[in-house]
Amino acid sequence: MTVGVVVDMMLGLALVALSLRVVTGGSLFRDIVLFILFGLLVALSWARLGAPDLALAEAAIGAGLTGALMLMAYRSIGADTEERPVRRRPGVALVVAVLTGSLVAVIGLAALGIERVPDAAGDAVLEALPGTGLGNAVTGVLLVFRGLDTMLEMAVLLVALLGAWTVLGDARPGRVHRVDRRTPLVGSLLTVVAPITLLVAVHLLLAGTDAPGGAFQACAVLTGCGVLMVLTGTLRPTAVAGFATRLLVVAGLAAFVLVGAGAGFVGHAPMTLTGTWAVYLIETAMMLSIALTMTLLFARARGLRGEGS
Amino acid sequence: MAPDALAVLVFAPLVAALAVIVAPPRATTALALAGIALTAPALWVVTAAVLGGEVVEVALAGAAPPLGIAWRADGFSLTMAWLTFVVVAFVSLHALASFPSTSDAGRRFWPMWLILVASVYALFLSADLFNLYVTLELVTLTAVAMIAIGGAPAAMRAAMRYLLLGLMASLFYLLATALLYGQTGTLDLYQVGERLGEGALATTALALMITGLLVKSAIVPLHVWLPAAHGKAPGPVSAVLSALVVKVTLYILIRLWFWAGGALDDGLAAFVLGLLGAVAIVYGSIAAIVQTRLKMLVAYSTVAQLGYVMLLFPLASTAAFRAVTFHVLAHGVAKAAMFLAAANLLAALGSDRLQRLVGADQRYPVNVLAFALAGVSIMGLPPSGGFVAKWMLLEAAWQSQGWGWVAVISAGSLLAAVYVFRVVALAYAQPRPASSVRRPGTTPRGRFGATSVAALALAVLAIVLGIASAPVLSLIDLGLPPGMAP
Amino acid sequence: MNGAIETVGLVLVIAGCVFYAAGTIGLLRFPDVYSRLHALTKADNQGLLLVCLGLAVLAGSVQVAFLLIVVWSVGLVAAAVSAHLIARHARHAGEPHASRETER
Amino acid sequence: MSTEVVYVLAASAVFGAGVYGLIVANHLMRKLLALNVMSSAVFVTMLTVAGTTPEGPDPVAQALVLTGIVIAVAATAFALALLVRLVQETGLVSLRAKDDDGA
Repeated sequence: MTVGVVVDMMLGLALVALSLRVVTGGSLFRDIVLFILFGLLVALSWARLGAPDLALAEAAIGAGLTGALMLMAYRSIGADTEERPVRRRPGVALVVAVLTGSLVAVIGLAALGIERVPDAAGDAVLEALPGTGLGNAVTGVLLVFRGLDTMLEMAVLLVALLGAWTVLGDARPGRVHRVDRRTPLVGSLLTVVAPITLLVAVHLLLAGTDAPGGAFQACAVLTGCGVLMVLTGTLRPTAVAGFATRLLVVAGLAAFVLVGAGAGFVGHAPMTLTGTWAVYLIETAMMLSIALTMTLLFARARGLRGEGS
Repeated sequence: MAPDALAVLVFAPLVAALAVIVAPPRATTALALAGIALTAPALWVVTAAVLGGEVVEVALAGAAPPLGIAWRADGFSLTMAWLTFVVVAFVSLHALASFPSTSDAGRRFWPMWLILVASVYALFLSADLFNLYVTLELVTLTAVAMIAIGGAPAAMRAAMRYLLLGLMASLFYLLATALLYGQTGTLDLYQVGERLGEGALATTALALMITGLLVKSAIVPLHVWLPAAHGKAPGPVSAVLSALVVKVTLYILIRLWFWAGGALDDGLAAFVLGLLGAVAIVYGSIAAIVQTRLKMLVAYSTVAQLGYVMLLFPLASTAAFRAVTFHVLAHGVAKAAMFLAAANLLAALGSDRLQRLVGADQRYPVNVLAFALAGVSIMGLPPSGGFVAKWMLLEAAWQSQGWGWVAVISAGSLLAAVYVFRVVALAYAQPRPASSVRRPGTTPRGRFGATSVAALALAVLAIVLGIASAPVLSLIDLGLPPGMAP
Repeated sequence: MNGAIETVGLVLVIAGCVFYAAGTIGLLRFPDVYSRLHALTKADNQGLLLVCLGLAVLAGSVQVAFLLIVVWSVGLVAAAVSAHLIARHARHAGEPHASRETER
Repeated sequence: MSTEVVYVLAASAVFGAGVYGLIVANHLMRKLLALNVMSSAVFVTMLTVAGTTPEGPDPVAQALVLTGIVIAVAATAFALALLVRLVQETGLVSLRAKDDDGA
């Protein structure tokens, strides 16, 4: 047994312990924080499994964004809604849980033992990748080979925002619990961090074609900046979705649709990206759309306006 | 030509959705109708090609499976696509009146409606396990959001329950997808079918997947979310939920079972699924009979009618496949009509308590007629589409000497007659003199107009489907599972 | 030569881990929010610095060393701001102060 | 014992924990936490059982997981919005409190 496997075991045990704590614990606030920690450990697992793209995405989106959304919702529903104790007879649930858990373990282990299929999709991707001009196989799958999935995923994000707008009803945008800006640190943090995040986001986006990174990791960084700006009051939520907001929210999906459907008109199969320009166009539009969508979902707002305006 | 038409089916509603979001509200009606109408000629082109004997197929981005995703249309998926078009077209007419595009509710409704249409088409064209997961999530999220559109607490509770169960079901499905991919190295359903050997691993993965699909299809005992969700949603949304949204998972289930389910070919699993269907038929019908509210009654009727689809698994014959596919069509059209009529009556009477229906035929004859005609099909009386479906199903059960299934099918029709007649009898009952005075909250709305016409048109179509079943059946024959001959 | 550099790097990393351990013990054992923050921010930042230095020595590349310094300074900024906000919030919320309580 | 085995075992235990939490928890937000925990387990399983190519984990599985993570966040965000509105309207944080057929 190598040192690496020992680290894996500790990580695995921590994951199990944290997940148990998160689903059964008594204090919701603390368990949300523990859930964020859980997400960060999952990100470490991705790194251990050799998937840096996923580690980046998990840390920023899975742990960071989900956690921020959860904490925000927790604040909105108020501390007086602390849950009642769990149901009296968890016996059945325990049996179901143990059964499903062992089921997954048994079939998971069995699946590990199977010899790799010679022409698995993953190998086909590596073979076909040079033809796309991309160096990062994951980006290749996301944008070229399985672009339909990614396009529909953008639709899922759009629907989540439209759905949130629907259940928001006619209510004023949720009151965002803002950080007190009179503290000198927060203001200067923003002036330092905002340009850096922009730089990092663009770097991730461009790097994503050949190295770990891409639109999803970049958008997560931008969203972080957006969330910070909402929290500090630099951006204020509004109740109306202006034209620019609506345009930017659909931009990612629209870019995909235009390129994907347009390919049909010029004699290619639908969803064919006819050049590197298409990759950059779609990735940039996706990054902006996702970042704005997520920031709006965080602020539970239909639009955002600057502090002064 | 035909492969490009497949793209139009998905892209036309999607582009319309994006345009509706960005454009000013007054353009919404035109854009939405254009997006939906454009799919009709596309469907026609694809149908012509399929009737010509080919399977229309396009590898997206030129990457054929296992590398990428392919869209594929055979008789089965095309039948479902036509159901989608018919239901969506008429329900959209209703929604034009119930969700005017300039109202707040309308502005929220139309983009999601169009995305739902696009994702249902995309689902029926796709046979890629992961792509199906994405489209399923899209369908579920839009459906949940549209249930909550009215903002009533009861509707939002129903939406929340549906969402939680739906997400859980998706995870089961996704876990199974992961295992199947690990085993076969492909996500294409047909290739999975070819490569997946028999064995405990394959069986378990498929069982996980089927469990997830059963939850989303609301098959008893996993139906708990359906009645409230379908009963509390706004009229057009209820209609499309019952007519289409629960069918998409059944479609995947049938595809999976008959095209890739070699590992499940042991009779017991099929029998269990059939048994669930039988329980659903009896339980759903009885629950519908005891309801006191019209929309809840219709919702429980859906629980019962979905049970018939499950009988396909134990019967597993060409006759049963034709019957069940036709049943999905007939039920979809009739149930959409029923929900629209019920919603119109609810809007007109201010309540959908069954007692309030007394004498409704005199004030709202069109809607009551629509409900009654749709009821004829749901009960399976001739000459409706429901009759043809149930008759064929009975024949299939008879041929395979499944006497138990025969009994269940007959009992289901009798029980359906009870709940349908209960409503119809009340509506046509002579009102007592006192109640002929218009009650407060009773508005003349819904007497005529687009909403009633949409309900009636769908109901008439449910009847016509029975008279003109031959062309539909010939289309279904072009999508039979491997190993079944017409 | 190589061995010596490796030793230096390892010693730095291990020293960093000791600081981390001290910070964690402080987090668990100290009586109130303020002293816990004190333990976390001071000890952990020192630990991070030592680990980064150790890794930079081990990596033996200027670029990596530079990146590690960037990591450390970003960590420093994050720790400073978050500790400041937590302490400020705790004070406004009237979080008790262990030492004062014992004085009473 | 290899790295993959460790993570498959951990993921299955985490999945079980998620199922348990989903059934037992009263608070809707805790149910959402449980769902998110479950989805992490599914993602880890997905990557590990897909196997590895000469250039690291199966790129298709990586892409699927990435898509899955974003979909999970989107669904969670929508569910939270629905939850907040539900609490504002009814003051309840669980679905068990009363019968759905009422009103």
